[in-house]
Amino acid sequence: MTESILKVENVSLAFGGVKALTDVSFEVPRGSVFSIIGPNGAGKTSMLNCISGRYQPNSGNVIFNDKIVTDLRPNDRADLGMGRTFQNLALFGHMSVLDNIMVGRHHLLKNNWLTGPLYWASPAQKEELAHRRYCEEIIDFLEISHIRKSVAGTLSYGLRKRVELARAMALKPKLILLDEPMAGMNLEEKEDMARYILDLNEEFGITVVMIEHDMGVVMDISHQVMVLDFGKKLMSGLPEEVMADPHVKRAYLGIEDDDEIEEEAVKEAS
Amino acid sequence: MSSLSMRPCGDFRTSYKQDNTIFETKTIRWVTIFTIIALCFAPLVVDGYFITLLIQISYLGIAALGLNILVGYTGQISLGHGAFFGFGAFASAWLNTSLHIPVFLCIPLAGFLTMGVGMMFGAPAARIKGLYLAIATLASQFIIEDFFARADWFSGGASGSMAEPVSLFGFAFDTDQSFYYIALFSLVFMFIWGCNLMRSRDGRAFVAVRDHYLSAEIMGVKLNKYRLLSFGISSFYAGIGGALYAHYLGYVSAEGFTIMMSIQFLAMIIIGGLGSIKGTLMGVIFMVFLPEVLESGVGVMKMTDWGNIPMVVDGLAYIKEMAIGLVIIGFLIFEPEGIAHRWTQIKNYWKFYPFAY
Amino acid sequence: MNFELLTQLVINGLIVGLLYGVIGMCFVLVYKSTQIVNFAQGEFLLIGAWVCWASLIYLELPFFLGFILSLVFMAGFGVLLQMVVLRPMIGEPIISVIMVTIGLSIFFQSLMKWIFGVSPQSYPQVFDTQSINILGLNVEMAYLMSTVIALIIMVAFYLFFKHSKHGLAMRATAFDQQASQSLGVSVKHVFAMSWGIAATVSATAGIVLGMVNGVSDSLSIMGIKVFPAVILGGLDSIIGAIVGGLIIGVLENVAEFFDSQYLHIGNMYDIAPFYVLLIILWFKPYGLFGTKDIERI
Amino acid sequence: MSQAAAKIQTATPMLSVNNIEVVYDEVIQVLRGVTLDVPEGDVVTLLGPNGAGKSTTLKAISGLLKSEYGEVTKGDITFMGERIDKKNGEDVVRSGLIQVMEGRRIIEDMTSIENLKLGAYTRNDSQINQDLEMVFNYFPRLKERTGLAGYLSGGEQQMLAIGRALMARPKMICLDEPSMGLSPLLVKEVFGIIKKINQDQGITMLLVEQNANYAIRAADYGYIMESGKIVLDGTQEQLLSNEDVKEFYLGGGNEERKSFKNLKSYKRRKRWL
Amino acid sequence: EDSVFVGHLADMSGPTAFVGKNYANGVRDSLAYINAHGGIDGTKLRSETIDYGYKVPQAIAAYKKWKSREGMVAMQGWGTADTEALISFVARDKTPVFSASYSGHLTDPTGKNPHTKKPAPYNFFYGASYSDACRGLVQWASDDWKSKGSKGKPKFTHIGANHPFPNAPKAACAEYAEELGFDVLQPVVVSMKPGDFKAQCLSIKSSGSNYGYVANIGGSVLSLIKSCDTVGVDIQFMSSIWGGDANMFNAAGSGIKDYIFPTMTPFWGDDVPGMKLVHEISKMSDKSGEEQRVHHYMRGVCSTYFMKEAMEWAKKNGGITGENVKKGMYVNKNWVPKGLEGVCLAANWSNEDHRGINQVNIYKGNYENGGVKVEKVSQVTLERRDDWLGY
Ligand SMILES: Nc1ncnc2c1ncn2[C@@H]1O[C@H](COP(=O)(O)OP(=O)(O)OP(=O)(O)O)[C@@H](O)[C@H]1O
Ligand SMILES: Nc1ncnc2c1ncn2[C@@H]1O[C@H](COP(=O)(O)OP(=O)(O)OP(=O)(O)O)[C@@H](O)[C@H]1O
Ligand SMILES: [Mg+2]
Ligand SMILES: [Mg+2]
Repeated sequence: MTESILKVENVSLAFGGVKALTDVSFEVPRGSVFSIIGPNGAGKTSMLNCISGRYQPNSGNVIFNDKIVTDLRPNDRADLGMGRTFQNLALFGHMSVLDNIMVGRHHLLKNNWLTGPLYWASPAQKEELAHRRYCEEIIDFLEISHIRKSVAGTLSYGLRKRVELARAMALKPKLILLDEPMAGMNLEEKEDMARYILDLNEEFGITVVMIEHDMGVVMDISHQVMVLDFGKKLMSGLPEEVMADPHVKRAYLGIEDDDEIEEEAVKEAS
Repeated sequence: MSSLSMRPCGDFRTSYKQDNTIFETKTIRWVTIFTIIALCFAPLVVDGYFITLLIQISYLGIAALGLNILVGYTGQISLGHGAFFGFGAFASAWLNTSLHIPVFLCIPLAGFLTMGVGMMFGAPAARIKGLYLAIATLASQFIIEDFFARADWFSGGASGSMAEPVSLFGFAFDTDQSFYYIALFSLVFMFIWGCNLMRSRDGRAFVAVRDHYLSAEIMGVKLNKYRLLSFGISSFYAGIGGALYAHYLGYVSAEGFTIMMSIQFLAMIIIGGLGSIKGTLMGVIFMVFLPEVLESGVGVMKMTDWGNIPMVVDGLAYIKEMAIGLVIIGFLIFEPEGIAHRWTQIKNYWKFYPFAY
Repeated sequence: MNFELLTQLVINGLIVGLLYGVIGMCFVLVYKSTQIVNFAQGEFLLIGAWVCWASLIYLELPFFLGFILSLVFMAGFGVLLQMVVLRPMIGEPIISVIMVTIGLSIFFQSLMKWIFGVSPQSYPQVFDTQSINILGLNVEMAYLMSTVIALIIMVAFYLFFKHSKHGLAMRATAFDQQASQSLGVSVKHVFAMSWGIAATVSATAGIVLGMVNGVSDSLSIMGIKVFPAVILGGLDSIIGAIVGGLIIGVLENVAEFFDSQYLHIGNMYDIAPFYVLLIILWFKPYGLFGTKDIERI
Repeated sequence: MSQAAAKIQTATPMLSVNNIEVVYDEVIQVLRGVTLDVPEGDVVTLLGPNGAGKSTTLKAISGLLKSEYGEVTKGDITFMGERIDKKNGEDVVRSGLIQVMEGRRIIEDMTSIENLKLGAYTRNDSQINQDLEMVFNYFPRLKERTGLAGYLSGGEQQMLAIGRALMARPKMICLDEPSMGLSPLLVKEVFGIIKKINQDQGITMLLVEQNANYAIRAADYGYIMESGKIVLDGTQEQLLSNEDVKEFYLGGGNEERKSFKNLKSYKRRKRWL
Repeated sequence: EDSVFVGHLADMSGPTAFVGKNYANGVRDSLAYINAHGGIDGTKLRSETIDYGYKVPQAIAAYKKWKSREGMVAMQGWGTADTEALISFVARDKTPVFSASYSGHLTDPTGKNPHTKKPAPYNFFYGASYSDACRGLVQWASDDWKSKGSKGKPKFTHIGANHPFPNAPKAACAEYAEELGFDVLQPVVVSMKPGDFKAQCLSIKSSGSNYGYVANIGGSVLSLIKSCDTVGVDIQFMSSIWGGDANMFNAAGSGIKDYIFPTMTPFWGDDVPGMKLVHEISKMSDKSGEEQRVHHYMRGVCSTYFMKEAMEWAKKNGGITGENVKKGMYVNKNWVPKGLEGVCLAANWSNEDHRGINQVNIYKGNYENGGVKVEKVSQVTLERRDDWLGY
């Protein structure tokens, strides 16, 4: 077993004329928090889509847990232990929060359209309840027990993001991909979210790949940062290294002067 | 789309099992059980006409529930449900007359046969979405209808085919009163099946596919499998409903299963409430009683002065039809989310009473 | 092979297909601006045809006057219908709205029967020569008239959608009503306009059909017959509707050719379009010209 | 233009929301008496945690509740002396108030230019092309992306949404979380542009934001909302110096900025309610 | 008994309303007239007309309602779909049904013919079955061919939708046509709904068919005639019993050229003794007496009057029950209801053979200066062949 849980090799992706990704390679060490940053339209979400199977890269490979998954359907990757959240919320709007999370258990459940409806007369009930129990643990962990039965579509933005995270966790993933988990949150909520991410990383041992624009968060909780710009990998390294890079500062953070960094970083953090 | 979960005070659940029941509250559960028991005694109390309507509600209700699983829960519109209903009817009759399988076995078998056909015609669902799919199912409606008229070996072609009454241990359910129990049992069974389906794994997958198929796939749901499966299950229900219809009438003719029937099924579930099991039943009851109620309305009208104006007398038939159209329109204008939704709102209202919110 | 018959059938297909295209366009128009599949489309044809018939028979107007009058009437009718019935449905689930159009179709179907009876009726003779000969095939004058009208309508539609702000507004409303509203687009006006136009154009088609085949309540079946055409072309493409119409028209006729000459299955004329529809959709899930849904996440 | 911007605030504010209550679906009450004023030419910000009802307030103002089964059940809203709480969304736009909705809501199957032109729907003048240029001046990168708007990246879509609102030449814009999902550079840019638009054109702004730091600094006045009620309001200086705001919205407070890394506590923090 | 109940199913708004309305008026007026003139020897007929719009479930519901609430003794029915659906119910409930569906297999009460799927002991109708009517037309065509001195084998084509009603006589008629020396061509399918049928007309034209049996009704027939007229098809059309009447002719106008159609009653203006009564009956719904009824109306009247006389017999022989009414149908031979002489053809029902009428009058319609003129061209009496019973 190698150290890296996810390896992306020379991935390129183009939509018609738009080159979303050009020859990007990187590795994500097992058990780390890996952040992808970059200006809007740099191809970050496209990168996650390639990893989770929404998009097929035009060339290159995605290797997950030493297995080449480039040609697998997204649902097969979920079976292998890959969970994710989405930039533009993608909850099941008319389902209750609990059911949303239970969908995350889908690939672990055994009952089907014949045994499920027999419910009492088959192992389905027992199984459903056992998994329900697991979901409740996630609900407790993310502190959303009060909205357990609410319809997901009517929740406020921040809560929906949290439910998305819960749903992704229910997959029992080894790797979780988070697309801007803190967008649209205020400081307090960001703090909560950061705590959940750290906990799921440290306590559950889930590797995290995260796209985030909040530099404070990125700096504080990630082990490694990769910068994408115009579909190309600009650099990757420790958070401090990346932040110190003049190109990153100019093209992404919009800081011209060295002295300002500290000051700005503080401000960005909120 | 109420975001509140509302339960009466004092109803605390202490286990997940209690929290996972079909019925929201104990009261509802008991009311349902009581209603079913009461329905068992119906033939003793009400007349044959009413029993016919109840039988109609049963077979149409089963088929409509299937359509609701497809349209309401999985989000794929089908305009071919009437044809699948017909297929079930013919299939059951055919199984019985040519293979001599006992009727009570033919009915579920016809369900599975129809399921196969449904999946065949649902196969494009793997690639086609939304209204394109809806029209593809319209194509299946016409193709199957044509098949009925043509396939003499299967449907008896133009002259139709006969269907024996259901018999079990030598007892023939050939009167309305006895067939009623078959219908009621099937209805209850299929609805419980539906309820359980929707609260277990595959049912959730259907809803997930409907609400957001992209993220459903990423959550591990096999998209194509479920798109197809929901066609299968919906046709299965249609097949069962159709088979009951066949053995009730004793005769199946190719004429009845037109696009109008498909539309009628759609009307039932939309009026009842998409994605609601109890709504399905309400919608079916509504659509079955509507023409009957209007017919009595016509009867009453004939007795008044209005009944003597030639223009009106001549037009009664049309006025009745127009009223059906109008009721559907009016209903949807005032209750676009169906009866089930209004029902929930009324319930919520009383829970908060006398406080408005 | 009987080439003469085949040619005649193909020409016939093209001519009838153009008419399908025109009806299909109305579908597309309503769909493009309101996302509604209009099941009452056939009734629009029917009402148009009856109104024109009545104006010729009862009011004894000259044909072209009656024709224009019917179109004006239908424009008003479309707008009114939208105001009374479809406006309250703005923002409701699409499927409920579709169901409402089904309700409308039931309602108007019966209303027309009540007013005009159930017997088919013929239009008085409009053209001096009822039909002319094209390449050995007799074609009704009314069809030629409809071809001309169809072409004019098509060009007008194209310009409208491409260049007017109302065209933009219609497309925007179809995509996201709330967002369009937030930009000041009056969803009501957009709806009224598209229903008005659709009703008018459908009426044209209805009148042409009435002249050729007579008017009767089952004329409204055309509303369903054009589904394959519309889907084949792509639900949201005007050009697609035309091409789809032509294809279906020719297809029906060619199917009839092979059926009568070789296959002897019967009914291929009616059924073949549906088989072909399924096959084409399999390879082109959005029809020939329809735009793909955006699947971004 | 800048003259207009400098105009002294009139006694009656441009927009005033007076003690409104909003109920969804006839049973779910979200706003419980919200009152706020937006003076002409000002930037006013509305802050608050998720689910407080900020977006709902904006939708109530711009008449967009109806399509979500929401309703203003109590109170009134006046814009430039006119009641607008019973008006339709499109009429509100015509009277000069436009909203940039949460989540951008661009028309994905139209091109960027078409989206912008759609913004000018309510106008009948001939200066639309000129204004297109103006928008491209503010957001140069939009000019390069000529394809379908659905394929734009999140940030680009946000710019498009703001630009589209500008195309209506409004007197006032309500912005719902304009910085959401934008890169730091862009956040800065967007707030810069907002400020610039406000100063150049004198357009009044009501800004709902999570990014309190920027929002308060960009605003003249601010409101803080929790659970459907306004719990605190004040001028920029007042808010910036308020200890609670500092701690819960700006981060830091008196001490050093906390690192996200060390947040291990599960303490429930203070609420105003 | 003070009164008995007769149910009346009608299609006045559905797909067959074009003719359904005329027939229904005939039945309804007759029922009213009978009641107004003493009922069944003093027993009133209660009745209700339900327009079921050709929807089977509604027809069944109506039937059950009448059966359980009104104790219906006999029913006047309508179309193929509902009549077929009710066969087993009415047999079980012993309720005679007088339908306007003339499918051949309804004439076999005992299921003797191998083609009969299910015996229909309680089904009656006034008229020659679809198959018999078509056989009559073919017989005429055969004579016509010979009388014109044409050479070779005449060609015959069945033209109609692929549906139970148009298909009902298809096989039987083709068999007989072959027997008579016709070259039976592939049937041509045209939809029941009107449309542009030029394609089908072109293939009829190219097939060179001489005689075409038009099996559809209403707008569809109209379209067919117009389309074929346009492309210049030279074929002798012969319609089913429902396919030719004044309404259709008025609508088709100049398209009607030597259009052959069968009838089983005379026309409104014909001078026959029984027509006086029909005119009286018509006044039940048309006080002015001005309305000109088409011949479907007369069949409705006949159907009701045969039932009436059977009931009269039943009343004298044990009371008006379904079973007795059925027996009453078998009593008379060469039976013509009183007062309707010359209107209803002489009928013979027996408990083995429900082919009440075996005679077809054949008429020809022609468009002449602004109207359609009809003339009788032949009268065919069909053999009661055993192999034709129920087929
Ligand atoms: N399905 C698609 N079709 C066409 N173009 C696409 C598609 N998906 C993404 N793009 C284009 O690829 C580029 C990268 O998009 P992507 O969404 O990956 O950016 P991003 O880095 O996530 O930006 P943001 O931070 O704004 O979310 C953009 O220019 C976008 O327009
Ligand atoms: N259409 C709706 N139906 C029912 N409840 C709704 C609806 N829209 C919003 N709500 C509820 O109203 C409350 C306030 O929602 P709103 O979107 O206004 O919050 P917000 O302050 O904008 O939050 P965020 O910062 O997360 O965007 C939430 O609790 C939400 O669940
Ligand atoms: Mg992104
Ligand atoms: Mg919000």
